[in-house]
Amino acid sequence: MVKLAEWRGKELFRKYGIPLPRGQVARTPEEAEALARAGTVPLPCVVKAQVLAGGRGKGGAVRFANTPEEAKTAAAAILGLEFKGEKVREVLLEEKLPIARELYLSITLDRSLRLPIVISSAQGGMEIETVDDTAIERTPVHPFPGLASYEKRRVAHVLGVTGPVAKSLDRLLDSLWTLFNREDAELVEINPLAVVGEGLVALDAKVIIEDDAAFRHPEYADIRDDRTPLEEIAREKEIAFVQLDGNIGVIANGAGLTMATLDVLKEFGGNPGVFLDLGGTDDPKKVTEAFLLMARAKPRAVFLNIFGGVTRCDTVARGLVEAMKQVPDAERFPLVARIRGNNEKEGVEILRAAGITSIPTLKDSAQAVIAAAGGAA
Amino acid sequence: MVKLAEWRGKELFRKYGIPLPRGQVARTPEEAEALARAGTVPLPCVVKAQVLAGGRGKGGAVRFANTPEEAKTAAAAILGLEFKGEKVREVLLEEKLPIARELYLSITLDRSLRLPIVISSAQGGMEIETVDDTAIERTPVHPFPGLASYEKRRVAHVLGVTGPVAKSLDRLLDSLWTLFNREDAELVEINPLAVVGEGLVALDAKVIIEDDAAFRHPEYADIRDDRTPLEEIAREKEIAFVQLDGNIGVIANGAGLTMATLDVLKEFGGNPGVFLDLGGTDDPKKVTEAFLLMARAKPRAVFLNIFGGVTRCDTVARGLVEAMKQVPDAERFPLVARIRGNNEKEGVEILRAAGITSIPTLKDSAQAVIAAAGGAA
Amino acid sequence: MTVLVDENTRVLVQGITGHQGTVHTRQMKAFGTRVVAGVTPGKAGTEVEGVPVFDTVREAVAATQANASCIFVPAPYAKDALIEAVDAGILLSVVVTEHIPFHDMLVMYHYSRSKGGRIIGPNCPGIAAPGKAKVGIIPNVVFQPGRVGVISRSGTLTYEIVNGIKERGLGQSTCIGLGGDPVVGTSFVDALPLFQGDPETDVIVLVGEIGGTAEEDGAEYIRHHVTKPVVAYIAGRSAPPGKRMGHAGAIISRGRGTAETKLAALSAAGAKVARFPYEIPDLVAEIVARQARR
Amino acid sequence: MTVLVDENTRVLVQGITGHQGTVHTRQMKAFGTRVVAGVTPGKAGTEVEGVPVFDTVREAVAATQANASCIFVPAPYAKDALIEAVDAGILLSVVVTEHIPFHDMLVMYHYSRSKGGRIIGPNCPGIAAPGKAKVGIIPNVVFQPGRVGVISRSGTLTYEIVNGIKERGLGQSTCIGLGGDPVVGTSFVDALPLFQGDPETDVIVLVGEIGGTAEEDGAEYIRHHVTKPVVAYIAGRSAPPGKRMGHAGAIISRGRGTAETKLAALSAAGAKVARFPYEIPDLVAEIVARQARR
Repeated sequence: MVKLAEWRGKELFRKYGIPLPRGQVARTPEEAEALARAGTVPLPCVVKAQVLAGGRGKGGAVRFANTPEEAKTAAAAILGLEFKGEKVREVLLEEKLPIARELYLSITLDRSLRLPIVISSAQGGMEIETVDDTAIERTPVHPFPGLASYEKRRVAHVLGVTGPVAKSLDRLLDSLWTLFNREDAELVEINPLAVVGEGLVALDAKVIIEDDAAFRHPEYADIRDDRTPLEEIAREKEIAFVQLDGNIGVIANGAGLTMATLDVLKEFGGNPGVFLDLGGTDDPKKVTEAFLLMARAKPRAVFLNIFGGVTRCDTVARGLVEAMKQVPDAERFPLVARIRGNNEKEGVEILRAAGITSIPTLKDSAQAVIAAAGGAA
Repeated sequence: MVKLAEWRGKELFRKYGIPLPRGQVARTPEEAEALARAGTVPLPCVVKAQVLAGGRGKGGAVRFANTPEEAKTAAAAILGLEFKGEKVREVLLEEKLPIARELYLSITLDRSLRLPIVISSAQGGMEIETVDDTAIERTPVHPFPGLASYEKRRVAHVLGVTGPVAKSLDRLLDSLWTLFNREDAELVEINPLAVVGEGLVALDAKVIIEDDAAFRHPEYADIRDDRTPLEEIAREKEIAFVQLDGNIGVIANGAGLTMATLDVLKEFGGNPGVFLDLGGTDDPKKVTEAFLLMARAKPRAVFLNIFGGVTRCDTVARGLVEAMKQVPDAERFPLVARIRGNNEKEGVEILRAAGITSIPTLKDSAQAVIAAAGGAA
Repeated sequence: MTVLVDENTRVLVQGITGHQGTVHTRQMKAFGTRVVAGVTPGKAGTEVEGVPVFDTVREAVAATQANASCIFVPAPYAKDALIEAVDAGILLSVVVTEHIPFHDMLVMYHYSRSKGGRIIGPNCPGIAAPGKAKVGIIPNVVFQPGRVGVISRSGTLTYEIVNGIKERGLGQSTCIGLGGDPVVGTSFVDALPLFQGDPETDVIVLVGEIGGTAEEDGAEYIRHHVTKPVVAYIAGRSAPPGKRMGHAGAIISRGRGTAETKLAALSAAGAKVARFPYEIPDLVAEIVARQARR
Repeated sequence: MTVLVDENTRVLVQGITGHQGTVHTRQMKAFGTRVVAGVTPGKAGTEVEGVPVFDTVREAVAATQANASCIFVPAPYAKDALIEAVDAGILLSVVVTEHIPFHDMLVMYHYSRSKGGRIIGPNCPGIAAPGKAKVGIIPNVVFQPGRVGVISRSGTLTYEIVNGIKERGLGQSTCIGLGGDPVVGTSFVDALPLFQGDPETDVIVLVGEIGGTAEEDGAEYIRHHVTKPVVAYIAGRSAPPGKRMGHAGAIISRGRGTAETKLAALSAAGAKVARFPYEIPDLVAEIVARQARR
């Protein structure tokens, strides 16, 4: 999933006509000062760390400035931060507006209804999970007719806005709906959405674009998620690879089987450290690459759990044997294998020839790998 | 219905990215010459009368020019024309392109299917009615998913285009589909759609916007249909009013009843000259206005055929009596009335008091008005 | 239920506080219809003709179990009103509003249909079953209960014809005015099976107009599926050709759509064809007399 | 038909000339499925695994009366392929393709549904009824005919579990792999009634995963409507919380969506809950043995 930083989300908002405070991004304290001095960002202004994590206000990642010098100081303080593991590389400076009320508004997907859903609450400005459920309205929207006026009236009612503010909301909802669809968003969220005078202004912007729609959005190709270097390499090779805290590497095929394997390991006291989902690959080269990647994560032991369906057991075995030859000494690890299903016999034979025994049951093989990694925790 | 002149349709085409020849409108021969001389319109060029009627080619309303002088001469010849009752006020000058093939493409509504329909034929450049039915493909498109790729492939197949021309068609169809929907078109037609090199170019443009969508399209408010001056006044007053060749004026309420009245008159040898549909009006002032308008069309006799439903007979009668007082002597006409339905008794009584007898049956009243107009033809 | 509405129809009026909405709420009630709710945003809590008004259709349905809607809201807002009705689970909507852009109606029709709903109209007089219920604006005075079913594309002409049937001493089972717009929610082909299957209808009167091919499509349906006698009339035989929808329109109708093609198709399908509206009651009466002899 | 497919299912393969399309056409045929046609634009007239290839679904259906489609076309074109299938009157489509944007799938789902169609998937292994037909990619070897119905959100894990049931000496009536995408055409709630109503199914196995609330919704359905015994397993108990869909996602799931809430809901609904996949065959066997004694 592609999470856009606030300033980038706001660029999209601007494109779709959603009203914003006047503001600009700065990457150095000097830049921040210059923006304030030139009036590009009117004073007093807010200086906000451009990180993806929430809770910036409490975390000291949002500051205020009344003068260009204060803008510089604030930017300098924030640009040095490492906020919840994220290094702050940009700050967003925005005019401070006279806020009458703070509202909450978002559009996301309701999987059960299979419909986009507008979520609204008159209690904006805080994390929506902390708002009482009765104060939150969920308005599903059918994609064929699109957002209907009666649905917009319902949102206006919930937000308690009338007159010109309601008119502003009407336009804003149309914009947000269009953005949600055209940009293949998983989530568009405005929190807080501020009532300022007779209009509405989006004080924050949270936009998440769906990964699967990347082919339609080359403009987001440069955005990296919070991945480890190995995870980044895996992504480039199209291997699902996640690093956890434990010491057992798990290679399986299919998300469900991978998760089930982790469940079994945990249950017997094992501690999975990396999991790698081969997916439906049939390509020995891919298998080899996956193994080498696993080796670089330096697990204490590796558990290979494959059920051959589309994937053939012999192909996986061949890739594995090839990979084992290439793993440098420093990265060697004990390996426990369980390969079942399509071409199982051939696969087991290939492994045996390379000195690896395939243990047929999940229970036994899981216990074997836990032992190999130094025993249950 | 709002019919756009070719140049205006092409402005829309440009907005939606449909490829066009380079060209420009001229309103005087001098302007045409200047455009050609400046190279705004490359030479050789085509000079086309901007009228709504078809058959311009055969009618001398399309000419060619190789030099700026020829452009001036051509424009002068065409700007003087009265083409099928329309005065030519503008010519469109366009570069002459090397045409490989001429195709036909349009989108309109299929009432029976209740779907927009893409009509395509490889035999473009002539009136589509003259093309053999087997050479015409009709592709209905559902508005929810919109124009699907497989539908576009079907059109490409029918038009016999492949490779880069098919790619150009793909984009063009998307544009045309978007235009059809966003502009509330009844019809978008490109005939001919020319294959030029490896692309497609719209040589003509016919766009009709739906009247009922006028509230969404103030930009077309200035376009007048081919109405008579009285029809234009009627339109402003929101009275359905059509002038025909005959001498009997018909005032009825509702399109169906109006048509049925004309049918009966014709059947008995009458000759309707104006018909005026009061619609569902309940307002004596409107009735008066309608009568005065009818008087200005100078019918030999007028037949008032009202069935009161939503409309009340007494209201209509009151409006009528009021109107009769206001009609100047020169415009007086004999009147035959038939009013039935809602508040019939009161209406008949009001007419009787004003010296007008209501004849209850359609047959008798129709024959009476024919006699009043001088007898059957 | 016989044809779409009956004593159990609970009508909601969208746009009830407007002039038309109010007038016809009164008329529908006078007809004996159970008008249970009205909707006008911002007018919740008021009453019109003794009918409670709500802000939203959802609230109205929850409070009154309305199961049919009569829509009077102006054209620019009609699409939204229909979507709101459909989303609230109302499966029968009579759209009286005229001048709705057909692009809007395409969305209304296909959305409603995808949810199993039915639209009558737009730009239509609606539906009435004498002695049971009326949803729409057909004048009450033209009806009396009976066994003649009427399906019409016209407005006033329908009233005239229904009235003629009454004056001939016959009554109507149900009368539907389909509306004359380019896209209608219910066409002849959709309405005919309802009357064919209705045990309370003995004869069907079909009133068409020139333009489109709904009558030809209806004739095709009659030929294959309708066993009850049909009396048909087409208005506009003498109308000028008028302004057609460009060349492309002609390509779709493929030479159909004139009074002649319609009358020929209906006649070939076995319908009795009336040349004038006032002939309809006589043709119906003849058929009824013949049915009585059997 | 028992559950969606049987001997009369005539399968069309969209994207048949691709690697996956070709491989699985062979496998489906080997399973005994009547694969009657393939579609790849521009490849009409060729054959794949003895199956004739057409340019369009409409032509394929006209020539072969195909009534189910298996879609392998790449994600950017999958929406179009499904619309083409629906427009050609195909009411059951198994979408194997992965990585289809959910915005596309929303259109696919609602359009298909509006036409009375059903989608299985996307990103799913499909459906198989041993001895009858398979539409999708579940390996043939894991099946044997029997009376256990399997509904699963997983891929490979499903194969493993189905295989385990076979190795325990039991067989399957029908197995559906629903796919794990955010929007699926057929969810547990949609599939459960089919198995409940299927005379050939005695026990239902439900295999879920963390994320979303499909299992909770399924549990709710089981509680009210399913009388057959259900064995349930949820994968992902120990998975890290992972990347959620922002705060708004949490608001929709309202505290549901974890392995715990799913297991609790299923257990409360009366399902036997397996802690490990390999426990499923044992639980099923116990139930079958008990049923046999009755």
